Amino acid sequence: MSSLFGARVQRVEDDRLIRGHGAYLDDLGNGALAAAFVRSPYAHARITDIDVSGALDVPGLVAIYSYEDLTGRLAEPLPLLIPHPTLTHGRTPYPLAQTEVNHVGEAIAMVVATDRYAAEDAADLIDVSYEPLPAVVGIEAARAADQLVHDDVPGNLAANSTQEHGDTAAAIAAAPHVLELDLEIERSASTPLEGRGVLAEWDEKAARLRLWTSTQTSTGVRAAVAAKLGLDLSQVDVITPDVGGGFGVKIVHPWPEEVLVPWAARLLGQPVKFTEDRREHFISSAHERAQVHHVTVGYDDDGRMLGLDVRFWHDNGAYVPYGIIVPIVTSTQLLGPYKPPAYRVEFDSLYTNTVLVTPYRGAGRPHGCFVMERTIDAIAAERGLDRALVRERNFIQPDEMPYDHGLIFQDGRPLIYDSGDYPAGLRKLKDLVGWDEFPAAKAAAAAEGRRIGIGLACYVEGTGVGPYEGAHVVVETSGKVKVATGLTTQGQGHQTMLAQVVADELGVPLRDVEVVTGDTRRFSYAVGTFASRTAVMSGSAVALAARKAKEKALRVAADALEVAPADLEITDGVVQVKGDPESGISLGTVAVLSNPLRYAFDEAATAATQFAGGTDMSRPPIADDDEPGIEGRAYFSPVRSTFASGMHAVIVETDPQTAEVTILRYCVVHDCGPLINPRIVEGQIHGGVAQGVGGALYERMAYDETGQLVNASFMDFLMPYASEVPKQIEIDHLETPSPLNPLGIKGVGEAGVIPGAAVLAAAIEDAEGIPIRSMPMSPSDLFELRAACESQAGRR
Amino acid sequence: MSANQGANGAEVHEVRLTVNGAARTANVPARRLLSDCLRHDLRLTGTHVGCEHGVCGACTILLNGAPVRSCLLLAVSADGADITTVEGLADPDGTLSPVQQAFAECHGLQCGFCTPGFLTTITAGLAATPNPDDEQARDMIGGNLCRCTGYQNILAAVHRAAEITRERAAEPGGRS
Amino acid sequence: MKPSPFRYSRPESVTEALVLLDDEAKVLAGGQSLIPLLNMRLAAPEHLVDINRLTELSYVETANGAVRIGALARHAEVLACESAAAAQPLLRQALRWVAHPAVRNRGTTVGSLVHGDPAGEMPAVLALLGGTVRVASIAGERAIPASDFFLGPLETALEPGELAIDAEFPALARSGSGTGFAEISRRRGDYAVCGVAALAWLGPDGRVGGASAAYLSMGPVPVVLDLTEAVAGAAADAATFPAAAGLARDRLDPQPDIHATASYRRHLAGVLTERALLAALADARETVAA
Amino acid sequence: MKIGDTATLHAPVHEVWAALTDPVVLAAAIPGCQRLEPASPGTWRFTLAADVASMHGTFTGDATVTERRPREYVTVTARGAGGLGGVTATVRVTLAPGADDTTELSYDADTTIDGQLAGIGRRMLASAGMRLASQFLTALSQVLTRNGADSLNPAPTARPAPAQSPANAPTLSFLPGVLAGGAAGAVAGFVAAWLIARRGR
Repeated sequence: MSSLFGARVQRVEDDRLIRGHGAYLDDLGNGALAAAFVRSPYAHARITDIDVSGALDVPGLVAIYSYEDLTGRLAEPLPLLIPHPTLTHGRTPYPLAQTEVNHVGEAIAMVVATDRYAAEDAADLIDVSYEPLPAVVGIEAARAADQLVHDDVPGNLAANSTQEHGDTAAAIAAAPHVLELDLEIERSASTPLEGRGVLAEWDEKAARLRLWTSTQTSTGVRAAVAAKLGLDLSQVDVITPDVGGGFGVKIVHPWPEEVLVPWAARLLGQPVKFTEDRREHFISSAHERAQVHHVTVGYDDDGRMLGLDVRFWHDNGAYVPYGIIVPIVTSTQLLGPYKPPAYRVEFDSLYTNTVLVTPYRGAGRPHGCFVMERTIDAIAAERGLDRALVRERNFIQPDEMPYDHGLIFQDGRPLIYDSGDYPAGLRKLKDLVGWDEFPAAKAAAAAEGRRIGIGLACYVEGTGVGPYEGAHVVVETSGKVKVATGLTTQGQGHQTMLAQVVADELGVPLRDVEVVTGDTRRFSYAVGTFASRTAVMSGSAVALAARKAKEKALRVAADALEVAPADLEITDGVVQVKGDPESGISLGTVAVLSNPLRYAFDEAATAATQFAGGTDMSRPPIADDDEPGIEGRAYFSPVRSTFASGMHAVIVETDPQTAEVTILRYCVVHDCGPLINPRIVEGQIHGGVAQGVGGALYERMAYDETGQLVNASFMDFLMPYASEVPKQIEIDHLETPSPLNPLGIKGVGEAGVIPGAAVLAAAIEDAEGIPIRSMPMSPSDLFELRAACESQAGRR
Repeated sequence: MSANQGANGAEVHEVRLTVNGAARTANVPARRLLSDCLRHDLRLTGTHVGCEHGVCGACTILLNGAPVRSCLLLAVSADGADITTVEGLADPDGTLSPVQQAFAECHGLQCGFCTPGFLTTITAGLAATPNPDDEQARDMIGGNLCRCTGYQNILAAVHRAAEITRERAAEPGGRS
Repeated sequence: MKPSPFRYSRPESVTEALVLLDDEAKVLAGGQSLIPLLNMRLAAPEHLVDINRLTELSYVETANGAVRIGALARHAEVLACESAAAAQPLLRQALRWVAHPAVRNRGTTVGSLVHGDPAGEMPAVLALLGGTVRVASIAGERAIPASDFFLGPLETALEPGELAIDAEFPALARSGSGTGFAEISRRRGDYAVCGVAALAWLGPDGRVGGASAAYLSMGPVPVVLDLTEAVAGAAADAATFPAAAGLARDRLDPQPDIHATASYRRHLAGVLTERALLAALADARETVAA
Repeated sequence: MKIGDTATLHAPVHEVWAALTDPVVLAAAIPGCQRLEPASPGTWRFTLAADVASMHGTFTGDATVTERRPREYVTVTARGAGGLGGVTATVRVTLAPGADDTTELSYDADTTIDGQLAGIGRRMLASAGMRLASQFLTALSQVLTRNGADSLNPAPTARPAPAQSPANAPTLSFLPGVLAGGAAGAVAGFVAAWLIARRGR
């Protein structure tokens, strides 16, 4: 269609960042006071005393706050961001613990000092007395409910939720074959390289708060902080600086620190900054993934599912500020590209005395994909059928789109897939990985004493959830185009991607377009960056806003050139009669003409002043229904989500002696509709795959029975290095446009991570011949699994 | 290094460094990490702090030409050293270094937080191994964590940087 | 994660350092193990004596049948030292497994001995080779043999007030003997889940004369096993050494942690014993051939 | 904010009362006291150097006796203000005879604080206030056990005021504590000032 949409252009963000000129949160506010926190060393305890006397002599100490200092709405629990009818027992933390702590790392006191060193010195000397309470750790303990996390939450049950489409029990009862599986996924976490951070400045004279925060939603933080501090929205500016990765954890808001830091800055009359350190990030932000599932599936001789029942238990940690979005997404997105005629899903969301659980890239989908794909593989194994064939037989077909699952999705709207071609995707993937040739390769390897295996996993991802995003596009008299959208960016290349859309729509060079995100001073209506939604939501919004600006530009230019707007086009920043480059006037000049002036500020502006002539004296300079300037403001609010899809195949080798797993090939076929910038799309997939591999083979949150996180460092929480990721990630694209937005696009941000655990489990299972029912899988785990299988086989 | 009492009662040491070719002085307590000294005392915030226990590599700088973790070094201990940070990689005229240019060309960064550590590490790595094979390239970046890119494009950038270095050397009057 | 305050000294000579080393002092050399502990406030010494100015201790010398490594020699310098590698190839074989280049550029080999982590490579190498650590205090000097040096996890025989001056790694008797190193870590550069340093030699008949091995992460200190009874008389080019593996599994009693069960560790000890032995014997055969 | 504490002083009640009503003793024993002099009957004017954590300032104000019964109790209301904010405190000091010629002293204070000091956190203020009160009591106790004020160096600006009853002065000695213990923060200023003064010795 046009030159920039679909082009592999270099990112406009990079020049600054590779020169070391980025401005991340801790790069700002030099000289601000520093905050540090006293955090609970116990998973569950009553606070009996806080003695700060030991800290008083610390040089540089400015203030110490505990719960009793909090007033007004700050003394109330933090908001429950996403209420749900089944979330009957939602509990959220106080900014500083009131009388009880419910996980190691919960904030109890805030220290403000002249620098972080001094703040930590003082925090170390604050003596908190505790009455330890029994800790509830793990889903089993939460279900048993011998001990309660919250006294007023019976059974530790935050929510019990059920959805059903069809009569599942009857379908399973009538099915010729039935399988039951227990499937488990352990905890991991987003762990961006930059932790959380917030800097606040209170301007007493202007009565205005300026807040910089490393967030995925500046507008969300703004609303929450204004409410908590009793300020009007117009008194609060929230600016998102460069953000060193988010992956979900920074969508939660307000974090306790996000309200406490501005509150203290106002009290103290000085800027205050909190920069989270790595240990704090492990024990005081959020985790995800831990779920236990029981599957009952009925199917026919050909492996076609007839009824699928999934019962699962979700460990939501100590609090649920983000509601029960993760298990809701699991329960709905588990279905992937498949269409069991009857489906019932029920989950319990359970409190434990561990760090809270909120969405991490994939947000419930990796677990759902693991459950569904393990189930399909189990059906294929039981029937002796090819795993790809069983998938094909259960696929929703392209001619069945839009496909209504008869369920309610995470946005409260019907779960209806808009488009997708799963059989075509599978064909591409089988070709890419050499699926049909693999058995021969496997046999040849076996002859050499090597164990190799292949796995396959498919997923569908609802992307671009509402409610809306908006954008503002303005053409300056220099011809430069300034674009603002309210959601935030954490490295996804939004400035480039959105500039490509706008440059194409307006017909201007990419270098003339500048995009700002996440600054409430520039655009104050927005939702945030999550659920792979930026391209769909803000991409559509900037396109619509640019179209409005273009329409205006053509109208103004048409007046000046005395032709019809329909006869004009904009090429390389010049408005011209179609096919006649000589006729053109620059977009900058059009911007001058669009704004009737009394005062000239430069030569170009003279053309728009009142004695410049050429105006129709019978009409007012600005028509009744018009405005000055070449601007467009637009909002995009889709009726429901659009559904991207994809499938991964992986070939692994397992070491017969050491049980180490080596990835030999990693293949991806992905469908996110038309690609705006294939380079960025592939980068998103690469990063997702690496996180998927990390989650499948390396990362876990190791809690002991007392609720201590024993691997709260990068030494023991094993994020992959380059040496641990696939040597090459082979990618093929399918582009099935969405009918739900003006560009036909679907999101891609989370896709790469979703099938990681599922596809690696499948490949290891294929290599080893041992059912894999739990992930992640370390070499030690695999070794023990082998031993267990051998001893079981020995008993038989 | 000379020491005296600071405002907060802690002993303050004068530390003289050459940073990106310029002589710099900072007065810091003994416990000030070099990473904090560079970032907050010298206001060179390009060096990032990702873990403060030496695992992530985001804070990697060149100390007398060799990559080291600036979070595992006391500023006082570095007194007298020659330091290169990410801000010092480009030519004085603003021309990107081969590694920087390769990162831009290859989409070797996303959020950019870990990037300075990679850039310094690879700069030193290519000086030692100008034409790395895949395995050497992987080893070169093996101690740096990135959560965004999956390393694919960073590895591509290592090779591309080696290529740019060769191209520039081949230019008439080309630089090394 | 910022260090607690401490008193800081930076001596310009060993003599000055010894005078400064009071009972509260901790020595800072490379700092690659110490500073993470300071940052996490798991260690908070009252006094830090920074020996990075003692360039007189940055030597790597090969003489008198040993490689002598000064307290300020960085891992990277030892790794790059050709004469050291020639005299005792195990040094280079093991140093490649020490963390990552940026850490090796600063961390010191003697420092990793003094840190005494049973998961560290260099303590196992010193233990296997029967090396010694020379330490000094204002009272005088003493040489501590490896067998007496490592007392427990992160605990060595170094007394308060003592400074490790250097470590001596005996050279390999080049004719008919060889070394090998094998390790498995979760990620490349991590501390070992299990690691084995092996020394093997050929008998006059060209068959295996004997072998010994030191184990990482298999006990509170590096564990050295004499494997001779399990390998003596075997063909030098044998493909497997199941008896040696079995001996290792029988004798070792590892502990579980979050990365590995005890039984997996014990199993790996057997597997890696064979791998390290094979490498050591290949090395030994090469020296004979040469 | 309310704070309070008790202490046993090793002197009989009448000696404690006397010491508490001796401005020379008080001025010397109150940490950070720069000035303590009569303003009008029943009212004293004071200046206290205040230094709370990294905040520095001076408080000037008046203390007025609102209730008293010699050798039993005294209640004083004090107001102080300075660059760090303002403090209002009501302090009641009660004496009772203890065993072996000792005196049980207790104090209760209720304080409100505004200004910058109010922003530093009430636990810090209370803790600092109680510590200052404790320091005062320790100093007083030393005077009493040495049987006289000679062992303390009189503050240079403290002036005896024989013409009026100094009975409100003892309460003033708790003002820092009170303030520190008080509602939000002004007290802390006093507290910190004392800390500094103490360090300076």
